[in-house]
Amino acid sequence: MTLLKVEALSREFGGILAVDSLHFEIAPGSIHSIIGPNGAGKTTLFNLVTGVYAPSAGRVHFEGRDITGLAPHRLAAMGLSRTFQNLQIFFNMTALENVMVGLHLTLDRRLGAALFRLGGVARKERRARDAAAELMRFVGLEAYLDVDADAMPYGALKGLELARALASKPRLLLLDEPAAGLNPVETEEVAGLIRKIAQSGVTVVLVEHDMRLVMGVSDHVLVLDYGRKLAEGTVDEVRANPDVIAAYLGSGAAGGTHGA
Amino acid sequence: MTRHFIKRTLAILLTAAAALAFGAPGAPASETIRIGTFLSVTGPASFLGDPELKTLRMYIESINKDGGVLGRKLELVHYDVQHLADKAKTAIKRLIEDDKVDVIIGPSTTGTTMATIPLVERAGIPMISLAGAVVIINPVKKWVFKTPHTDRMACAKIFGDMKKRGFTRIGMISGTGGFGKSMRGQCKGLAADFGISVLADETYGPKDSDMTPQLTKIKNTKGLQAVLNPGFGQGPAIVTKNFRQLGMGMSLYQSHGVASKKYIELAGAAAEGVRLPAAALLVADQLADNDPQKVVVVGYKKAFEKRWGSAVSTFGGHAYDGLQLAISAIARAGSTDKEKVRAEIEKTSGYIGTGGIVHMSPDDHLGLSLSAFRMLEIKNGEWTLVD
Amino acid sequence: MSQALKRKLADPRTGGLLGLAAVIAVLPLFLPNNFYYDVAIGAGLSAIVCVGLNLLIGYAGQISLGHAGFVGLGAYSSAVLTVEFGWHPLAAMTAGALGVGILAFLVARPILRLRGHYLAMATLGLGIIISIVVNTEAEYTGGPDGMTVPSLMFFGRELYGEAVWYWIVGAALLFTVWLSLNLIASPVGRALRAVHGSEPAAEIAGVDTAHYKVLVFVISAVIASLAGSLGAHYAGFVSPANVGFFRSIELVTMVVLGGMASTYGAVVGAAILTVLPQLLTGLEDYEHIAFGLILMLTVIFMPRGLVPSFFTIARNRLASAGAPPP
Amino acid sequence: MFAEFLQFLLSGVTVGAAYGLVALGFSIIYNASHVINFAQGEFVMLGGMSTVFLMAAGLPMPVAVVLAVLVTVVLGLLLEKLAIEPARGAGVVPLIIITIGASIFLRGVAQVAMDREFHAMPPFTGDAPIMIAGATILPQSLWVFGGMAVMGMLLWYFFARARFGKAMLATAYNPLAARLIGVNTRLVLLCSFGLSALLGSVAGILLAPITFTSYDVGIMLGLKGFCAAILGGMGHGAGAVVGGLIVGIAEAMGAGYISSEYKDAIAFIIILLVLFFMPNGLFGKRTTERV
Repeated sequence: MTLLKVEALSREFGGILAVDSLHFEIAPGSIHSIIGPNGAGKTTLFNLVTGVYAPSAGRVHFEGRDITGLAPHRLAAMGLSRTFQNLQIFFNMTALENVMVGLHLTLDRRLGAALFRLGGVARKERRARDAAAELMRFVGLEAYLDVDADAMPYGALKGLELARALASKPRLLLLDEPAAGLNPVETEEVAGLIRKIAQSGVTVVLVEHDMRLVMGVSDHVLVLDYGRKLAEGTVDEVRANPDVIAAYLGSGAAGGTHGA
Repeated sequence: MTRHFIKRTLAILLTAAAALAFGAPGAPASETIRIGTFLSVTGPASFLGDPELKTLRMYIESINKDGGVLGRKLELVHYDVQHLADKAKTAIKRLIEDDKVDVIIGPSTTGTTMATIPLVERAGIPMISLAGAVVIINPVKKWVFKTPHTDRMACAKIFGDMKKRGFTRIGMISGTGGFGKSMRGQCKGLAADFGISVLADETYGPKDSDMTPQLTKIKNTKGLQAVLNPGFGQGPAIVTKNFRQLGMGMSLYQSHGVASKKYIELAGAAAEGVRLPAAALLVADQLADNDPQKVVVVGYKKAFEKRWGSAVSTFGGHAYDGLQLAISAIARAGSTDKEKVRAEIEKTSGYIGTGGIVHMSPDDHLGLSLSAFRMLEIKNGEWTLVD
Repeated sequence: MSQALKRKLADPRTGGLLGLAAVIAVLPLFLPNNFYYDVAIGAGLSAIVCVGLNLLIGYAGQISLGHAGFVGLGAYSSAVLTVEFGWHPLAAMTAGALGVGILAFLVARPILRLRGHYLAMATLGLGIIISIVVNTEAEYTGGPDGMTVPSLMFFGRELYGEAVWYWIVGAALLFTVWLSLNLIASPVGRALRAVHGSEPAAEIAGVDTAHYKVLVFVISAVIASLAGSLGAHYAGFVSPANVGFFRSIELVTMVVLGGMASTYGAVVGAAILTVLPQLLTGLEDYEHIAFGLILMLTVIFMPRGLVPSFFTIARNRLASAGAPPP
Repeated sequence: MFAEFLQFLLSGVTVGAAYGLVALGFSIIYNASHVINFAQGEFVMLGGMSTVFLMAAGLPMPVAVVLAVLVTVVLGLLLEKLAIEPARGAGVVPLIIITIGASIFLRGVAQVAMDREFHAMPPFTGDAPIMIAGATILPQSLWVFGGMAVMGMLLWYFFARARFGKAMLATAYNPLAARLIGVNTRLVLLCSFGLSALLGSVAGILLAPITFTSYDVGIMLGLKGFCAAILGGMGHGAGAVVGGLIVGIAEAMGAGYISSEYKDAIAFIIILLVLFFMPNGLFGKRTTERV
């Protein structure tokens, strides 16, 4: 059974196809990477899958259900989450509150209960705090619990996004350049974290420029170029693929460099 | 600590305000007679409040120079309320409760007057409104008086003149401000009594800058002989200009709402031939020497124009009348006891003011008859008496 | 003082509320006469509207330049339904709030899809349309001159006078602040703040951003409507002057001045901007200049508003005085 | 019937041209800084009022007009330097409040420095109405319309051809990139305020002989100009002009054919409908957010 299935997916911007009739499938329970030169359509693909953009054509299926064009919050309820290439942090909150937003769907969201503080809201909030704090410990941010998000260093914010995404208990987690802007030590930590997440049963798909990270963690790699699928397979298969080598050398971005 | 901060801020602001306010009144001397007023000195009705306040200031100064009233000096307490009912309500509470004034003159507009009447009636303090609408004194309110002619009287005066000239089919274009709206209602209610039918009825907003669409519709209504434009401010001047621009042949009547030189200045040549009802003040120099109002209006006009260097309007005259009514009632009452002063104002009889000769009674808190209005026509850029 | 009690008092929901209640209770000692009561009541009514508006502007990050329209609709519902249709004031008030809620709900979706200045324009337009309707339908509303409103009756007793209304408005304000604080400290409130922080991130965390934007718009409109109804019965009079564009601007300014995303900031902002014009009456012609300057200077030099800036300063002082960091 | 329609149209075009000029002012500042300048209407007021007072001081009209424009431009530059620049980086709401504060301030200054009365200004070339197929138009209306056309053309030339104009466009498109290629974005911001003050004052001076002027004429003109700018698509030059004309004509037609009482509501109803169904205005570009 496939977890995510993308069929003939296309999206154009002003006459240019950023994603061009793309087909691929993601099997559950593994780490997948999507790579490709800048402008290959990786982030656009994420945005199409997670409902940020509506596709120009094609379908997306998640666990056998057609999710094409569904709003992101509906996808979140179905078990799909993601992080963003340009950090999307709630800078008007503390770190812990950021993670608690991720717990939104598991909490009591009735207006009446909220306004009048009925139905054990206070108790449930305390429990949510504990759960969020646990997630922050999981990503190694226990030092930042009550720190305002706008006072946190960049690397910690990357982890914070990860914790928030995990809070919605996804079965599929899309990570958009989780190592971008991190130093090698931090990148190594992220790699460990990704493995840990995958071991806990979450299927991870990542877009990444850092080839060391990609080659180190991926079970399966999909290569995009100009919005189309260039190659697909295990790390070794992709590494040996002449088209991939040509594309990377041609674009001047050899493997192992940091992406922007 | 937050409170401390606010208190400090307020203290600073207060000091700054006091320092900036030139001539802000200091602590009141115990013996002064306190006259409260809350006028439309800024905002769209400022052409009312501005001359009114100037008039009050000027006369209170001169009365004080002459020794005051009952041997006591007068003190003016003023708040600008624009045209806003809410500001008026706050101001009247401040005048009554905080400043503890003895009598109130104002406000300038019908809306602000109507908003404050319930409070004045509850507090029991004489108030002489300077606003136009008939609803202020009809039905009679115990503590409320007014000096300007009512809009209903203006309608009657205008319709009388139309009838005399044989006009029976007219169009109306009214401002949507309080004044225009009220007078429009009064005139439409009164038209039938004069055998006049209103065949076109248009309006314009207080900030409108072009009334040609409305006037075009009036122009295309068949058989109209005259057009009446109740409204104040710059609107009537624009109506007048647009009226001429469209080459409309019928007669144009304005209301007493434009009874200031400003209207002629704004409308320019387009104002030629326009008729309107107004108090004798505008034609002070043209009055017959035996006219009882002549001395009063000429005196006021000269004093105002000398002091402020701008032409008089009837609006300042309303304030003059209000002040005179109040101080003569206080003088007759021999005290500032509110009930006594109120009763004396109500007994005013034969007071000759800028607006006419005032005979008040328990049933009539205005005391002006239709004869107090004069029909004027604009000729060569000047007001001239028609009758 | 025990640590737990200290923490409880530092919590805005208990300590802050107690503080506000204390201010409301003690303030009458410093109010020499009805005029001062009147100003305090005016501040209280504005504060209620601002607490609601702050949920929309401060917490959810949306703007409304038309909220005076909702206040006005509430006020006129109370006025027209009681005077022209003989309704009971409480029924009229409820109907007004309901009507405003429905109106806000209907326009919210298309309006809140907009952002920034487009949203500002749409809400501004809505407010102006409401004020024009109120001005024009003179048959019901009395037009520009306004209309009188009967006193509120409560168990056969007429609620009249500043002293009575001071406590009514004070209680209503406390209640509104309590609701607002509760909401903010709940998952719903966090969702609102998430909408402000980042819509894409809120969505992927499962927050239905459109739903919450509509929700907070409706809540703030209903609060405005109720405050309008209260104000109408207190004043015994409604007029279109307070329904217009300027009043809307004034309300937004109160929120920004006091501090966005701070419930108490909204209260402080409303209080200051209600008291300030009374202090400035001595300035006469210079009142506008002073008011304009104060607006600009506060936003330029204290962009976060008075209350949050104050707390930051206070916290920094404490921290530099050697207290352990939080 | 046609004469009536034509009359409405001519009225609408005159007022609409003025709205268009104000809308252009909104657009220029918006482009350079993404600020909505609520004090735009006050520039209109300052242009008209200054001219009237300078003429009253005895200056001949052409000199008074030039000086009035200069005064307004200087005030516009000061506004940017003293109020907008120190608050750079603030959000949409605080900037809106700052410009509203500025507009109240400028109105207050005009009230004290000049006065609170309405003033007439003589028309540039007489006021004998011109007849066109049964409808009439004042020569001054032609001045307003011509003024808008000339200003529109000059702006177009400025932005399409002049080096500095292109720099302004570049800043609008991407301030960071513009700075990197050597555009002085601070200067661009400053100039955008000067330029819109210029446009506003010209509109105020052209319009004053028709509508009179006073310290508070700017409020409604500002709001309607904002409507026009949004209608045309914020930041779109030709859109602003077209938006202004549409709003003006719709108002005149509405007052003529529907209800003069709801005339002022018409502009705002159009705006709401447009925003509901075309959120980016008539000419605005669809924007997609990058995440």
